[in-house]
Amino acid sequence: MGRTSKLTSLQEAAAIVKDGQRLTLGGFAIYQRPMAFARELVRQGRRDLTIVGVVNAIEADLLIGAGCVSRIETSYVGLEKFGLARNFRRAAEAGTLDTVDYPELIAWDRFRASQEGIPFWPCTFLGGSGIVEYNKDIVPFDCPVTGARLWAVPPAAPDVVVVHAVMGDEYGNVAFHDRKMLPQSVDITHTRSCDTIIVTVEKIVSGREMRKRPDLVEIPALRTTHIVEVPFGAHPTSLLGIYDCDEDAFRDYATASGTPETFADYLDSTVHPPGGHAGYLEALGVERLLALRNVELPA
Amino acid sequence: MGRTSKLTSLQEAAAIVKDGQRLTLGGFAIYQRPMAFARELVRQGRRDLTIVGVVNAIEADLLIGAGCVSRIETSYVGLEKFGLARNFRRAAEAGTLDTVDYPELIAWDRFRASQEGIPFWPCTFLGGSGIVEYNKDIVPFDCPVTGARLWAVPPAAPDVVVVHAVMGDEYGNVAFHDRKMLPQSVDITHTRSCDTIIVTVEKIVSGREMRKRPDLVEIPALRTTHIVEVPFGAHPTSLLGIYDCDEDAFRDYATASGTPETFADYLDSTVHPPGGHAGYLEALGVERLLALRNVELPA
Amino acid sequence: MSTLPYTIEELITVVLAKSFKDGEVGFTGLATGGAAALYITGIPLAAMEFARQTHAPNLTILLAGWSINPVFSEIRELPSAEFDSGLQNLPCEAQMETYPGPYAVRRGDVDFGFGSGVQVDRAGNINSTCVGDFNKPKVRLVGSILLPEHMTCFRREYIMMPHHEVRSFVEKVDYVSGVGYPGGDAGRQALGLTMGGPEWIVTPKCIFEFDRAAGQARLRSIHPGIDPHDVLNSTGFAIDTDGIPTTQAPTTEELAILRRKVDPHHALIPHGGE
Amino acid sequence: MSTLPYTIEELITVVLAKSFKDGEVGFTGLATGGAAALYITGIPLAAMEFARQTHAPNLTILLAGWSINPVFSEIRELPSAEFDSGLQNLPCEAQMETYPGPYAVRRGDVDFGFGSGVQVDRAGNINSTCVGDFNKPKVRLVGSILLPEHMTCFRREYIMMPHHEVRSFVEKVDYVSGVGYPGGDAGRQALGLTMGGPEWIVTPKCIFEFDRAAGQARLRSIHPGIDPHDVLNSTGFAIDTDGIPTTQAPTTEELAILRRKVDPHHALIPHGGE
Repeated sequence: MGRTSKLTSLQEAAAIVKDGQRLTLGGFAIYQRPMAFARELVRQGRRDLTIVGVVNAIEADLLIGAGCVSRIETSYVGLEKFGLARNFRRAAEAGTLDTVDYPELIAWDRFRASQEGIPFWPCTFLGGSGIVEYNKDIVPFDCPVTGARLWAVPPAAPDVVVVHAVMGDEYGNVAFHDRKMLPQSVDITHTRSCDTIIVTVEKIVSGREMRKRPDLVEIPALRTTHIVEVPFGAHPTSLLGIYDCDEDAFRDYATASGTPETFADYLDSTVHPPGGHAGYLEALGVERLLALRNVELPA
Repeated sequence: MGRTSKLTSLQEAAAIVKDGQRLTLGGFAIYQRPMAFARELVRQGRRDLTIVGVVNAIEADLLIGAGCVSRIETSYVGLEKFGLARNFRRAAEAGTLDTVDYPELIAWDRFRASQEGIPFWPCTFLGGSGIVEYNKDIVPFDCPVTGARLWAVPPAAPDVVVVHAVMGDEYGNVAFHDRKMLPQSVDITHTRSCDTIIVTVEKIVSGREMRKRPDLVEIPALRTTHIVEVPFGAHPTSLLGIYDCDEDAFRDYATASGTPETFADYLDSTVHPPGGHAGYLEALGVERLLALRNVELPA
Repeated sequence: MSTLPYTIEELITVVLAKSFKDGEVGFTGLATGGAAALYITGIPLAAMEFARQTHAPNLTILLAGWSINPVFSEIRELPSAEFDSGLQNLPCEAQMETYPGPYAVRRGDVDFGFGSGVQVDRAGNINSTCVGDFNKPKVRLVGSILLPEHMTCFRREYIMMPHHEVRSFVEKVDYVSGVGYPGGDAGRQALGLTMGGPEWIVTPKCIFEFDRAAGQARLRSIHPGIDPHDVLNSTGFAIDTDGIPTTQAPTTEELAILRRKVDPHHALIPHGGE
Repeated sequence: MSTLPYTIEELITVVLAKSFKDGEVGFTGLATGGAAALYITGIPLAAMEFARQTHAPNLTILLAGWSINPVFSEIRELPSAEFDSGLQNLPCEAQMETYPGPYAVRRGDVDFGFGSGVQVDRAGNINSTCVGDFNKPKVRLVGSILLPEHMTCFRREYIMMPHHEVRSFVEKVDYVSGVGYPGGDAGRQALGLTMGGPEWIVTPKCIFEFDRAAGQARLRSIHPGIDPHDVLNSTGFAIDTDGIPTTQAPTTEELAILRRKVDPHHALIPHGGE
């Protein structure tokens, strides 16, 4: 008997996510987001998703602007130096999006609670905040040890987690950067908080290649449900050490998100044309993609 | 004004630990224990310590055998392939040592609770165990969210943490292995769980040298209270990539710990002779120490 | 056993292997020294690799809990140290460098593990902590280690007992390091335990399984060549040996796979003459 | 301000710096764009480095929360991206690669931080979440981010407000992203908050401190050249300007240190002509 390959197409992988599910998209702020996957969800017209995140940005704003999202649980939605997340803002102001706020560290700890299989994360410092005034999923209780007022924060409990990484093998072993930053760290936590894990990678390599650095394999095959090869899968966000943020594309996005009309045009011209992700990359063109690459001399 | 050096002698550093305090000695099982520090505590005749640990071995057994310890909170005390921890066993059977048992992962999580400043770690799976039957520091309570029976495990709350590492600078920045194993990981957690951190290192290097790999500095100066240069500070345990376990010395220890009398002789001949740690290394001799070294070609 | 064309370890290895399903995740700690090493590390590793080589190519092995899917052809002897450069340099698919690591124990990532103790009782509780009263022990042992997690967070546990003697198979353990089925499945439920528990008790003489409703160990099979009275006399709680089948012997083909592909360097378990 | 021999940013930088004690740990996030970047990142960094170069050589800087004690001589411009290779390659003493990282926020490792919001109120509450009712906001903003932690886990917080206007200085914020002193120190205690809280509110016009017993902001100093009526008219809650001193101006020597040693490339803040 042979070992099972978990290689999947982007379309099949996106179809795993069902309307109404709790979805976590990897990365942090405007870094290393699984954008190709998010665009595919838009193409497939997913509806009524709950985005569960730590610090969210364009990946959430895109899905909100495309009408895929009815609720978001996070500490931040914005585009950092590219400004406010305007689809998010419009939807929140229009009342079509339920916004459930958490402090940043607690938003992260919710995934640790899911990873550890504990029914809540205990938090000491929420008294007096708008968080506990408006977020009724957080339950106050008295500490069984000290008697002090504490808050039980619910686990993140995503139904599906999707992250974009550098490389993996067909069995679902996925390697991470040796020198990490928080966007890589949060992805690692994300992928341990859920039992349906979809990983898009820049490149599928052989198992033999992966075994050269088993210490860098932070997602072992046992945790991966599907793996998809998606070059430039984080575009227009960056992938540390592989390619930079496409600042022009990001600014185009920010501008387009200014009104519902211009954003509809953006989706029509950028996301919906035939050809899926390959078509998206073709439209960007070789010169532009190559200009974003990071290169260094091989060791 | 100049920056303050945190360089300390082994004697001064050991004097930080007071009788009756809660002490955590780094490393895991028979790996990378701050043995030179433990021996100095024996020389100084410390009494009534509580050892708080995850998986303990020779460092705890030594202090117990020397009469320094009145209580231990951990999941394991043993010498792995070198057998039972016989001083520990004798003291527990004689009733002179309070043994407070925790499951291994929970023993580790107690340090995470201290790191996170939460008053307890919630645990779901202790029902029916001897742990909760005999450990009254663990408080049962009903989950404020699900209503299920849970247990509030107290934080580790050490007064002093001591770890042995490879290198650091005089300000207290301490670098760890790039490729870690659990003994390095637990040390990192230990040093974030307490505000009095003593680090013994094989070698003090310049700040400039340390800045070459800031990503490997897992204990920044802000967390370090004292740093001490102690070559072969983990002997007879190993220091990954630097030197191996001294199996002969370990077996001598195990044999000596067989009776109170032979162990008293061991302390007299091995720990108490004048000259402190330098004398201890001299007695071992150059040939033996060099034979334990790991060497590899510089990159 | 010497009259059989296979060793007792080979017998157990193949029976265990057949109980693993494709895609499962198996956890083995690293015990050292003699029979314990064999039953807690050697046999489990051989069984998991046998399963991978036969019906379960997607089974994941967690060696010493942190070396994931090691390359067996590189193992020349059972590792004797959990955290040294030897095991670190053993080729494998992934390594756990930190706690918490790349698998989520308390989400139920581990399908089965292997544990042991100085005592096991009729309800499947095991004890690695002390003999006698906890507060005034006759013999103090190492402590609970990871057994609480083995018996509640793993989806099932194989209790591996290298010595099948009356003093180890007791009516009630002196200390519950790992919880079995006190009061049966309902009893576990009442204790708040929603997952896991012992599956088998494996000894050199026989294999026990559990009547989970009653919360009692019962014989599943007796190894070839073992007298049922020997099993009765070695077990400190009441069991019934009537009609218990003989443990299924490995086939010639299975032995060939085990000896040639799984453990070609005879590093994991003793093998019979060929 | 143009008649003064220093910029308002230089003034604030030196005043802030003098309030830091040797050995403290200061945290600054990375804001981008104009005045926000200046007040949340540029001024705090300059102030911390000024302190290090003068009275506080043991002060620790947490740049963007994760680059520990960066080498300032290498900073040619304010970083505009938190997690890219540019900041990763900036020489420093230690880096946070993972969460949780090398300092323990919730043990109180951070002595002070710098935060901001669209509104601040008399009690020192700040709001970065929404204007109007949370459930039907007039303007929805980014969310609470790390402000809850800034205002309760850090030992003190400098609220940095780049625009001092009535609409930002309100009687009561529309949403409490970070908690001040509602009901004073006793009120904080009753909320279970045992640590931290706002220290100052720093604006281009003045500095507020807090009457903690009453839980009210009060003026600490008004910047040179600013009319007290301007401060009154810009503040949406009642304050008293009588007898409030002028913010202490930097000395020539302090300006020289700031311009030549702390920020020689003029990367952090605007400088006055020399």
